[in-house]
Amino acid sequence: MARRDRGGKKRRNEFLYFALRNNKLKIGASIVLLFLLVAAFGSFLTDRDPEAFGGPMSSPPSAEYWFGTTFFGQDVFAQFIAGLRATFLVGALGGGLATVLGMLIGFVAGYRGGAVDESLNVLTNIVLVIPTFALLLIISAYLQVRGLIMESIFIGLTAWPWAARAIRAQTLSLRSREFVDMARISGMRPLRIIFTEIAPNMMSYLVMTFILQFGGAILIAATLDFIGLGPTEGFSLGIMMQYAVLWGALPLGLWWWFVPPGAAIAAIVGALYFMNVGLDEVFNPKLRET
Amino acid sequence: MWSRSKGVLSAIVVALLVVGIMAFGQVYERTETIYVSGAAWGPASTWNPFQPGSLANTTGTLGFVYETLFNYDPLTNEMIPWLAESGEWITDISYELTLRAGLAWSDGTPLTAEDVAYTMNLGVEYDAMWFAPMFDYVTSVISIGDRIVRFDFTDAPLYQEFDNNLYNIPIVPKHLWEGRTEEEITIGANENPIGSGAYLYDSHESDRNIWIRNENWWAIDALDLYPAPKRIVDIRFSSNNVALGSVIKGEVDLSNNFLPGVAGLSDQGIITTYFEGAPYMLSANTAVLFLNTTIAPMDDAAFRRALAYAINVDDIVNVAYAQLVAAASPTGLLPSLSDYVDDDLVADIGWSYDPAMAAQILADNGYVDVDGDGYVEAPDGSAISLEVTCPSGWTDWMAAIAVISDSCKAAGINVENVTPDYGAWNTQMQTGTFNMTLNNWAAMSNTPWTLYNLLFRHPIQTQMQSGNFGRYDNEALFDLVDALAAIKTTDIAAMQDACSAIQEVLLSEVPMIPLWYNGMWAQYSEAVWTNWPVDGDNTPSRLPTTWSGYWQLGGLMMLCELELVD
Amino acid sequence: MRRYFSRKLLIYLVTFFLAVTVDWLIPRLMPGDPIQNMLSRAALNANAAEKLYTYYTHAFRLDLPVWRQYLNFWNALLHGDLGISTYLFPTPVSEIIGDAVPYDLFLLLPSILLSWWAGNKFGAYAARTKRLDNTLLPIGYLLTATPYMWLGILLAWVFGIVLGWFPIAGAYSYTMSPHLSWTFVGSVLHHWFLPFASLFLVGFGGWAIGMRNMIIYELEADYSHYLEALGAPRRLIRKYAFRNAILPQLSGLALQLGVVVAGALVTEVVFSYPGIGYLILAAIQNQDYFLVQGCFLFIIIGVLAANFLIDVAYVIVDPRTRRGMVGE
Amino acid sequence: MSLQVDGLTVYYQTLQGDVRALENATFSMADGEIMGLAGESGCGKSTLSNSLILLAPPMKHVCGRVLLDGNELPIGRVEAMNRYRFKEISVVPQYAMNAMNPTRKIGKMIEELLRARGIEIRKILPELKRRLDLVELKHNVLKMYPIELSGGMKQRMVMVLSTLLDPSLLLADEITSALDVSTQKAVAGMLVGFRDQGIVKSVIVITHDMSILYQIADSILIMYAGQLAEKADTETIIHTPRHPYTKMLITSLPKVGVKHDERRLAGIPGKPPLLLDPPEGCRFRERCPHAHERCLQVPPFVEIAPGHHVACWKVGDKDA
Repeated sequence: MARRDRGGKKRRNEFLYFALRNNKLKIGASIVLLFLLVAAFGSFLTDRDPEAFGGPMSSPPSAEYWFGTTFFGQDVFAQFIAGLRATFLVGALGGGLATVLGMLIGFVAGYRGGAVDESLNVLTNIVLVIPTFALLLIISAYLQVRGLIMESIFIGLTAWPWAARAIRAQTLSLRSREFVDMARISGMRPLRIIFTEIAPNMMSYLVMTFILQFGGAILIAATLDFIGLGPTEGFSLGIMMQYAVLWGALPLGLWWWFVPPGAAIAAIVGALYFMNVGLDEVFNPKLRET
Repeated sequence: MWSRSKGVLSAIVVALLVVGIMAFGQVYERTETIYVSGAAWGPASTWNPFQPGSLANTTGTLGFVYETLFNYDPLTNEMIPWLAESGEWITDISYELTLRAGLAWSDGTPLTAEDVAYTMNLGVEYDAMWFAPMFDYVTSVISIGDRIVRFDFTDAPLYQEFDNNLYNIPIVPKHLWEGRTEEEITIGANENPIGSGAYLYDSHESDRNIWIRNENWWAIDALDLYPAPKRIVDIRFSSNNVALGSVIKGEVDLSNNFLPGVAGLSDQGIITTYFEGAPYMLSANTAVLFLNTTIAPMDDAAFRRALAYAINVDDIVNVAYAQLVAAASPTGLLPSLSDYVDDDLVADIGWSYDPAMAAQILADNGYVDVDGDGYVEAPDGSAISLEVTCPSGWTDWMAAIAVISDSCKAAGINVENVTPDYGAWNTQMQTGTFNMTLNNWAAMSNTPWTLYNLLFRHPIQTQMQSGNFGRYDNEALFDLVDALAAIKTTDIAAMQDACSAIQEVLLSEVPMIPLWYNGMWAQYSEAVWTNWPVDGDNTPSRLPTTWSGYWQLGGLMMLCELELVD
Repeated sequence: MRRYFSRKLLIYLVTFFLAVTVDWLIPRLMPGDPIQNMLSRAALNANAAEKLYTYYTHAFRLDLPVWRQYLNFWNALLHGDLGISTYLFPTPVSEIIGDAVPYDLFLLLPSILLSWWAGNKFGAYAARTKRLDNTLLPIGYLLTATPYMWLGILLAWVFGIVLGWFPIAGAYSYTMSPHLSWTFVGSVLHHWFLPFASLFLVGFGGWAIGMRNMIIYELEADYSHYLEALGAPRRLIRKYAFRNAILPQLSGLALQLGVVVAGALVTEVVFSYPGIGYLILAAIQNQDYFLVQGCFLFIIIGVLAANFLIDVAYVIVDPRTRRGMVGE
Repeated sequence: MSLQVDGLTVYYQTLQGDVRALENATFSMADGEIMGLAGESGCGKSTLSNSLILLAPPMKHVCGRVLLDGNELPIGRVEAMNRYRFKEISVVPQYAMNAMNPTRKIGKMIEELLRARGIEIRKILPELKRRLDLVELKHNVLKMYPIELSGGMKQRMVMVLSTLLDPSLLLADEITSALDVSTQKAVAGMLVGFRDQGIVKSVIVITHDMSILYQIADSILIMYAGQLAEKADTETIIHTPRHPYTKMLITSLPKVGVKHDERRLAGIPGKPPLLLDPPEGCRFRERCPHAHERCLQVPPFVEIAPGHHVACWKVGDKDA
């Protein structure tokens, strides 16, 4: 055990060492951070109410309205910030939930094995093959007043399978390691073993899973919102695009209405994925650029 | 193996594509074809003229294929003899109608009084016919010879409704319908319809209906009418984008979609609208804010009145609709029925946007902000928090209820705007589980009775399916509406008196609040066709619309007056 | 190998069964009464509505005890009968879907297969070839991260409206009726291109990235090093690496299907392309649960079938599955 | 002289800087010699063997040359080396268990590999079969996929494949570590067999397991922290080692057969220096009981008796 701890510390330092030198990680992280800051402190940049009318109608970006105004003279920037918040919320909640579910199911299946594993596997594969988006559509149609939280939860509930799969595989490989055996021999309870012995040794993996789920959740939410099955109240980047299209922003040439939200999503999710490659290289020396 | 599986798959694709393609088909001659949009909301599925519900998707079944006895011109407010040459009341309870000579179905069979009688009597036979209730006061419809049809009545005919039916009941060919079962007649799809009208069913795709001119149409000789376009392609656009884009490009000649931003385009002369300036569009129907009078505080006339003053209709007109609509008369009647508006009453007890007045009324009636949250509480001190709803995705209305919520809040009344899905909205409305909601289900009509029949639909039932959703219960008023229904449409004075009586209650009790007139959305491209209906002297003034049920209200005449740009 | 397939089949069957059951429940769980909504469109007088109501409930087989309805549903389903649409009454759902399916295949198959193929080729090519890699990575990630509809909107705006090169709605021009002629086929392709492009691009990015990463793993695998040590030329080593990297990509394809379907769905909405996606949305907006049912069912079946095909393909390329040693 | 290495110096490039994994290695091997290469892990034995056959980044050839049968190997140039790999110099890698492409039939793989090297399988097939018999593998393994073989079978298969073209020098890297004792002996025996039958001229056996070397090696080269410590015939190394490190290594040897891979040598206090920036002079200094100021300079690898080289000032002194 003592040895493993030393190994652990060493790994951590090494991680920091390479993390700070990995450009992919740095670039990705800073982009995500940038948007996060905008979402968090955007309200200091504008005090306009995203829903409020009254601005000049359909006016292009200007010093007054950074992202211009909608067809009704609503401030696109204000909407953008509101949408950004919603986006991060969905990502965190939906992605988080999916990751947690994936972990639980993956760990248990991988660690317990046997019948438990079998049945969980079947479950995973089922949810895996079901075109979950179609399912989401229907569920959303069924809930006639929908909220952001609700949306996130449903996304989380449908997005976990592949995470579960991956984590199960990892657990399987770790489970036979000597330190796990030691723990088992020393009579530790399975759950404790999972969380004190196995989980820490695949932290990198879990982190990366979360990042991917985060991005995935954002995309799904945007899609739902765009076709009008998102939250029935409030704003999101997807809803912005929906309105822009509904109100003829394309033929009227109000590009500032539909470009920012999509660009933001693409940038955030892209940056997240990019971060992931970075992390992958950091954790896995084989992949480092030589 | 990739290439192999790819080969197989692409083979399948091609096969399916070929199957999907019919052997016959052609590219349409632009100068023979008019492209219209805005009527259909879904793929065509039924050509049954008795199915008002689904007909919208096959605009033309009613008016093109099947015709009515009369047409009606809302702009001049006159009934125009159509299949009927004339119709007159022989006595107060007996109406005799003479068909034109030389009418014929598109299959060549002559159209006779037999057909008319047959059609009318379907209402006797089948309750599911929308006009069946007419036979509560119609005792019999019989044909006399080839051209005479006589209607006999009980002693209390509802003249208003009857007239309305005269230009709404489509006449179907007896020889083709006789054999059909009840369900075929009432809800059957009636593919490849055979009628008497100016156009024939040609074909349809999921996103278009195509009609072709009936060269043997009886009216070509009889009325010297000849629709200019040989072919009508009625397109269903999924979104405003596409519709707007297509009109701008001149790919679509007439769009009856609600297109935000048209005001600007019209000013720039990129597209043409009926009026050169605001509201650009004719008014089509009245958007009414129904108030659920069964729940406090909306059971209090004073509070309702305050609301009426509080709502900023100008913002709805200028912001939500960008000037494409006009504010409604508090009486709710369309401009085409302005003869029946009692102007003195309106001046006297009518209302318009006036926050101060709203505040005044609230204060006078004990609605004051007790807890200082910026919103008034009810006289009994209980907090007031209401919701105004419209279906999610109905963008213009969503914008409108946002304005309503804003202006109410500004006036100190806590109203949130909420947008449930259509299903939920509809259920709430019919079961009376809403607070305030928008509705505009009264179609353009020859009589104020149509609107008031919607607003004050009675008796109050658990399910209010088509009107009085706020369940405003006032026997006296209901009697007034029934009285109006029983007045001959020729007796204008009597109608006006009846209307004044109704309006007096409406304006003083404010059971619901007429807010604005939804426009007869219409924007034309002058790229190929011209001589569109526009406001002004010696210009064609017709309803420029393709909406289902409006062809006999002037739409068809518009087609006859169109000219090619040379 | 038999075990492999029987296992897969079991999962598919269970999935199908559950899906169908859920599917059957939908309209019954939906608040509000589909028929009521349908009637309310036509502001009818009470007794007419009442009469119609009885017709419809009968037409939609809703006048039976629930368990019977469930059995009938299965029975009908197995006879390819998906009931009647409310919003397109009285058209049978199966007919409506039948009209839409060709468009989906025409859009999906090429975009899925081509993006997969091109993505893999390109990704493999770019891996470990510095300059390309450095450009591929960011672009690829940006593409996969792009929401389908946004790419669609951009393409529609730039190529459809600003430049006016492509139409942005419908499956073929409104100025013609379907027939076999170059003009028509041309028009079909013309309308097909933009939706195809947006599906293709997003997919391409993903596959390229995926393959790139896979290849790098494989090139670092022991067998690659051994070949190097034995002086095998780069070509051979890469060939092996590619062949092995294809496997995860192939199973990846199966996993991605759901996502692609979702993508196709919104893309069709953006371009008003008359496929299932476009249809299911209309169905939902019009509370046509029977149509929703049908579409969902169709998607399920489609995805399951595709999965199965991919499994077969997998067995063909991966010996391990054939030799009964299944790497689940 | 089959193999002659002089002044070979190889570093690993890392973000922290160069790891000086092999410093100025100079030694030679006679034809037919089986040389054991031993030392703690991280002492540079793998670096040495790798740099003989596949000196690819992050490894960096700093200086020194390698002659095989009299002609110099372009070890620094990855592509140029291909001419010699497999034909002149070959390797049985540590990871023999998964050295073969999992998705190719073994025979097919061999065929493709050979064709890539311009050899038609047909010509060599009989010989290949003979070799299979030699290592007691059925011919049908060629029709199998690697996963269908047991660990030992794979090991032998790889040995056959690696030596198929009768290389002059074979590098056997930890070939026994993954096997159970009995198989170890068999495999070790086969190596000798290959040598005796002239399939390979000479062999370098890299291992932790002195007992194996004792069985099969003619000579043993001991390395410490990237430097050569001592080379002599097996008897000498086992019984009369001269280098203090060798002595400790031998005395601290556990019972025959037990391998002590990662484990530090219990008998020797302290641990090897980090090679990122190693101390000046003899790198064993800090752990050496006899260390003195002279050890601040790198001791030369001198031949103190025929075929017996040692890198230690003390030893040098005695004879001086």
